[in-house]
Amino acid sequence: MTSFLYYPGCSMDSSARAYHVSIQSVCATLGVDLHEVDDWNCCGASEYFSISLTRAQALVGRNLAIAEREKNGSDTLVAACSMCYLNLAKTDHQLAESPATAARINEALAAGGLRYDPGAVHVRHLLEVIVRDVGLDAVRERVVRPLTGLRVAPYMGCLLTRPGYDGQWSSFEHPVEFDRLIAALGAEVVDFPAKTDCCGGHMTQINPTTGFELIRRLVSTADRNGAHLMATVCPMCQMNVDAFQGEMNRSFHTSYHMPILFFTQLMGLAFGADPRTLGIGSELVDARAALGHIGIEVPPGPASDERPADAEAPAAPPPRVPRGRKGPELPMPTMPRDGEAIR
Amino acid sequence: MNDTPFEPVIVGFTCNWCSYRAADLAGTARVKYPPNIRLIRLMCSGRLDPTFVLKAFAEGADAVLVSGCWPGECHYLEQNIKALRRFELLKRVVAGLGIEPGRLQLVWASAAEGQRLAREITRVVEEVRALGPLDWGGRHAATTALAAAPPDSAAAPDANTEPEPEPAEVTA
Amino acid sequence: MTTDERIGVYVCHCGSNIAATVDVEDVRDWAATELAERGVVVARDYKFMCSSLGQELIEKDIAELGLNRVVVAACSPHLHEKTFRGACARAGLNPYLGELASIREQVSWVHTDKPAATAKAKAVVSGAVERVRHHEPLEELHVPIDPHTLVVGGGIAGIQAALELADAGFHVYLVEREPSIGGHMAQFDKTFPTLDCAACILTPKMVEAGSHPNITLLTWSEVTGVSGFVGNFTVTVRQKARYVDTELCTGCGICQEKCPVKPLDEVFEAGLGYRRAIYTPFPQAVPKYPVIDRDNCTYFANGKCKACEKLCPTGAIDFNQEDEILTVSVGNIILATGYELFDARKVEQYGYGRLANVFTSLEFERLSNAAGPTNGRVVLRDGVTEPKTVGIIHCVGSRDRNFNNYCSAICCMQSLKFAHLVKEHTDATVYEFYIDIRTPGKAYDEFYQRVLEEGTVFVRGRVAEVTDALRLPEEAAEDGRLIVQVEDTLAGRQRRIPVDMVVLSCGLQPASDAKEVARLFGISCSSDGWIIERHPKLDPVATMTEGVFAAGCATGPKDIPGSVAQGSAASARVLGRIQNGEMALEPIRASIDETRCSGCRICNDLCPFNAIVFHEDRMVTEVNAALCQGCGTCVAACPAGAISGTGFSDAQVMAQIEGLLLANVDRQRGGKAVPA
Amino acid sequence: MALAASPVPVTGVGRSFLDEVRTAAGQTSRLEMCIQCGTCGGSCPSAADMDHTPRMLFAMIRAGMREAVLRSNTPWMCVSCYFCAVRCPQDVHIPDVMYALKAMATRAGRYPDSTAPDFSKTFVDNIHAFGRSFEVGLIARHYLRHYMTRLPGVAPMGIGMLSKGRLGFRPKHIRDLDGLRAILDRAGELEESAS
Repeated sequence: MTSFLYYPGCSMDSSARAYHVSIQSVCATLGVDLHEVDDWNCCGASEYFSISLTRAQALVGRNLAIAEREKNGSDTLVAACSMCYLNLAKTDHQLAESPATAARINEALAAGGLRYDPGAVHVRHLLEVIVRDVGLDAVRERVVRPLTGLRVAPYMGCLLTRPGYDGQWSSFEHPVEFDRLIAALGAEVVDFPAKTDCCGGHMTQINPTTGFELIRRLVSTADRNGAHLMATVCPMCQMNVDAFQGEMNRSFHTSYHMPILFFTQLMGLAFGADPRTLGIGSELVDARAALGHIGIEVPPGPASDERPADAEAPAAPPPRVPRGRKGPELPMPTMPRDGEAIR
Repeated sequence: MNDTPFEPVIVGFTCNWCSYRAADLAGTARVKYPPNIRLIRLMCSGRLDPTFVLKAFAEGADAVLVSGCWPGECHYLEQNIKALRRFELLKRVVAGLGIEPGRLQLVWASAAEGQRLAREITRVVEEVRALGPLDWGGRHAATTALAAAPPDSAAAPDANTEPEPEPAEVTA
Repeated sequence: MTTDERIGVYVCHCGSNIAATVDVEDVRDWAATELAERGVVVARDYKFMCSSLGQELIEKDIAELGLNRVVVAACSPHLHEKTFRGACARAGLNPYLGELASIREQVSWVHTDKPAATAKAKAVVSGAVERVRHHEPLEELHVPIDPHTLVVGGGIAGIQAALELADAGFHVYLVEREPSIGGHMAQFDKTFPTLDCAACILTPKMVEAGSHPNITLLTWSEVTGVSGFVGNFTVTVRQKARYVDTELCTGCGICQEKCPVKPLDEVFEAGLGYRRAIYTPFPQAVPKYPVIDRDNCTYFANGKCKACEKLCPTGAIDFNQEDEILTVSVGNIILATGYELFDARKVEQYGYGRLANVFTSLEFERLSNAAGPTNGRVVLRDGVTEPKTVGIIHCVGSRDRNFNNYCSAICCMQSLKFAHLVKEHTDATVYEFYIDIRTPGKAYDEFYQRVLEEGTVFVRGRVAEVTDALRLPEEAAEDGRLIVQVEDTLAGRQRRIPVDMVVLSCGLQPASDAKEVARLFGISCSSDGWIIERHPKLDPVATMTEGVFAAGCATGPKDIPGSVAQGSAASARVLGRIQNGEMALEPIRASIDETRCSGCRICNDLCPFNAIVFHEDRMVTEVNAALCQGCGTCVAACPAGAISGTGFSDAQVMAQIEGLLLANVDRQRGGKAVPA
Repeated sequence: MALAASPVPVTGVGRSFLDEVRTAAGQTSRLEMCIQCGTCGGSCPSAADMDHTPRMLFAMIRAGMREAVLRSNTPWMCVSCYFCAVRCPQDVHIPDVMYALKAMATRAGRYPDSTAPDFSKTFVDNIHAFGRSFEVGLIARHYLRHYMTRLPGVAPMGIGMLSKGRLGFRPKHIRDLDGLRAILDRAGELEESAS
């Protein structure tokens, strides 16, 4: 039983309840114990930093301080929402970077009887913990119902790999970790160039036209590349792509139907959990038909307008010429294998 | 000069091939650093005789900065490593004499690192300013001792009593 | 206290370089009064001490006032030490009885507060005065110069250096790691700005170098060891087994035609074409003899094949050859180890290695080269389609804190050349995506003008990404093409420009083993990995180590003219040495007073130059002055104080410490002096 | 515009606008290092909707065009996806600069369109009230104020969310609200005294 400090974030008991329950289910299966930080507060999302830097840092600082106070054994603070993860990690980084700022924030925290030593807790995202600490082998071992035949667009979103303070991801632009996890579940990972593009965050609220355009780019790319559904690691991304897909379709006169599920929901399915215990069915863009492809039945719900999976073939990967073969094609440059450093 | 704030005097030993040239480079590039440091040029950090440091403290330096080429970049192949060994020992001796560790510092700087050397000097000066003047009981004793005995005999406890000792094994 | 030293102190204004921050007159007067008892008999200041008038001032005083020590407070000894030693010598004073105190680089240029700077200048002068009191007259050491020279690296810079020396009648060992000399230039098609064909101007030089009686060509070879010092280096070279007897081989090339294995040629063809397991990198290779690459040869893999051996008309194939270790003696060394291309896979947003039709600059050189894998056809990765639109991206891996901070100097011109070549080979529209166009060379900007006239489209903006992901519905038409997303900074708008081919103008970086090479030859590299010149402006081809020179891209990105000029410059420096037959070295050496040596042998293991020898018979240690480099480590280590280092003796350093800390002044005062 | 009324004020007098922005961004933004290469504007997913690209905005900041900068919608269009930050060859912390500019514009009450500032404000008010964000309250208040017309459009979504139990009607409170408020107020004071 590996144990971590856990910061759920506000959406977990409302819009992202499905994420919450599936995380519980998956962590139970994997033997990961998430110890919820006591009396945590909102991370400020992207709003508070645009009102007041110091207060925003203090707001996040309170959570860090409480986490530090509660840490025993593990100093890892796990967040499952990319926004929460970034705000926690970024604030910790900023405090560590500038002693002056740290002093100021601690002065503020003192007003609430708290203090935080920069670097005291190590903020990480749930996905990274599962990929690194739990490990893909452990995940594979627990797969009882491989998602064979399910074509998944791995959507990591922007905030998870960027700015990437501890360089924990293989890349800012095209990280491979999420793909590997989904592949480990037996699903087929479609080429998804928009993997780390932005879902628009609060744009659906403050400037819908922009927000819808960003959502359209994601959904259309996933659709064009033949995905049955998208997998996400962030409540904000899920909310935008799922809840606003209808409004987006209306504003562009399109008819995309691209379900988006939390990666923990897919893991739960692969681990053989009952779809309902994973919150499946609570998405507005119905995923059941997509899951139907691989014989996963999710009882009752509205009928789906899922188009046949083979409507569009996945985009062809760039032509690769096997070494030593002669022919008109020019060979592709060799790419580094896992762990191989590029000088 | 009690009315004026404390300005430490720091003696810096530099290597002719790297840190002294770094200092030149800092000058050519007009990089600024506090005037509290006064540099001495040696051919190599390996030339640093422990008595030089003791002498500096004895004659009123508030701190001593030793600088040489980065390990592996020594103009004389590996002499800076030997200097490093000797420095490890020296730190203990100096501590034994009741001088704060912060007053004896080692900085590697290649000939290209004028900016960096200036930054490091500034840092050291600030740290020593915080430490205040070197109030060293042993200063007088040392002065007379150094005056009496020939400088080299004071160098006797040397890091290289064994052919290739690890810093850890080195004991006076 | 009295003293028989008669010291003159000369404080330089250096125009306003020193005088602006240091009160020169004050320093002069302070030295004249406060240091009078330390032997200072005269202190003067002058606008430019290094001027002939300034030097005459010193010479005059030496003659008239009978000075026997001189302190000049001016710039760094690395600049003018020689100058003032000259002045002393002319006045009949041993040059080593002078001392140059740096109050410019280490005082006036780095400090702003005038009183503080002036005080420090006084301390520095005081230190120099105390030090100079302990100076001793020294004679320069003279070492003979072995007329043979080692040139490392067979690119254009190395070839040029070797030819200059050889033509002057001196013997050169030219060592090249690859099977042939020629370097990167041999891979190019055209050279900017004149567009001469690279092969046409390079091959004659290669042939000349290969056949020159004064040049020993050691290709497929690497330097493995260097010992000794200027004038007298001993270098070991590992000549890798060619498995071809160069005595018998005629270079007919049948073996290459018949070899069944066709591995990817990652070096010469930049991974764009194939060679054989037995190969010469290119037809004009010098020497003409092929090499067998063990890793790909079927025979070495499973003992079968031997096609080359069977078909070689002269029986030159010899699978039993082994690496040879050669030892050569040389007086000087020229490093022309060149550069490596920045690995574009690191800039992921440009998709190199992921997107088929993204090419590196070196790949494009091979594409457009008539002797290249496509016979000069500029085509997409499919090998047939001609691009209709080509985007050339500048500054890939350069001027970027994520990769290399520096400007790679050649990329702008290289990119302009590519634009021209694309137009020459195809009807494509060409885009140049640049941050700044830098064309500071003869006829370079004119070339820029020409490319403008040819209708190349210039977009000022560093490309954000190259993608095959379509975004806007109207891009559907562009399916299968690449989209270059960039802010057109002059229009202030983000643009997505569809192209068929992207060429990345990759920057230059030091060879991956640059640091090891530097260590091997006892020189230093900048943090970037480029070799540090003795002086970036005034001594660009010398290194800090006597007898080791550097030319071409080894010291930083350069174009061909620059590399050639440096090759010649380096050889000119070497020729001067050889002509003199000997050179004078600083007499900074360690010497052992046998009467004080206890024979403890502590020093014996400290010397990396094996200059310290122990005489079992007399149980004493001795220093070989010729081998000693004067680092002084043994001096510091000797528990008996038997070893003394000329120029940096304990007495000198101790005295300088006292002076710097004004203990000298205090003593006569009987109190702590405040220099102000 | 009349030639006389140049939009670019004479700078170099006193503390420059650039310094102001740098301070507001927490001093570590490296904004002064911008070489105007446009990597940010090229990478930005919402650049098309910005009235100035980030790069151009930085040039305007240097030019001291305070009014134009604070009125610009650029910072408000920033989705803080950090593409610009990780690609910037000069390692300028661009999203932090955008946050700072938003705060400055809000304080100066310059930005004409109140939608975004209001959203942030409402969000922050909720935090002060409950210690957690309160989606229903937030969205409801926001739509009523700014998107009456959008309501029919989003109705199905809202209903969907409710029927799927994805919207909580009662806001969650944290226990130590007083402590949180004390911290935020103190932080506010410190920020005032700093700027």
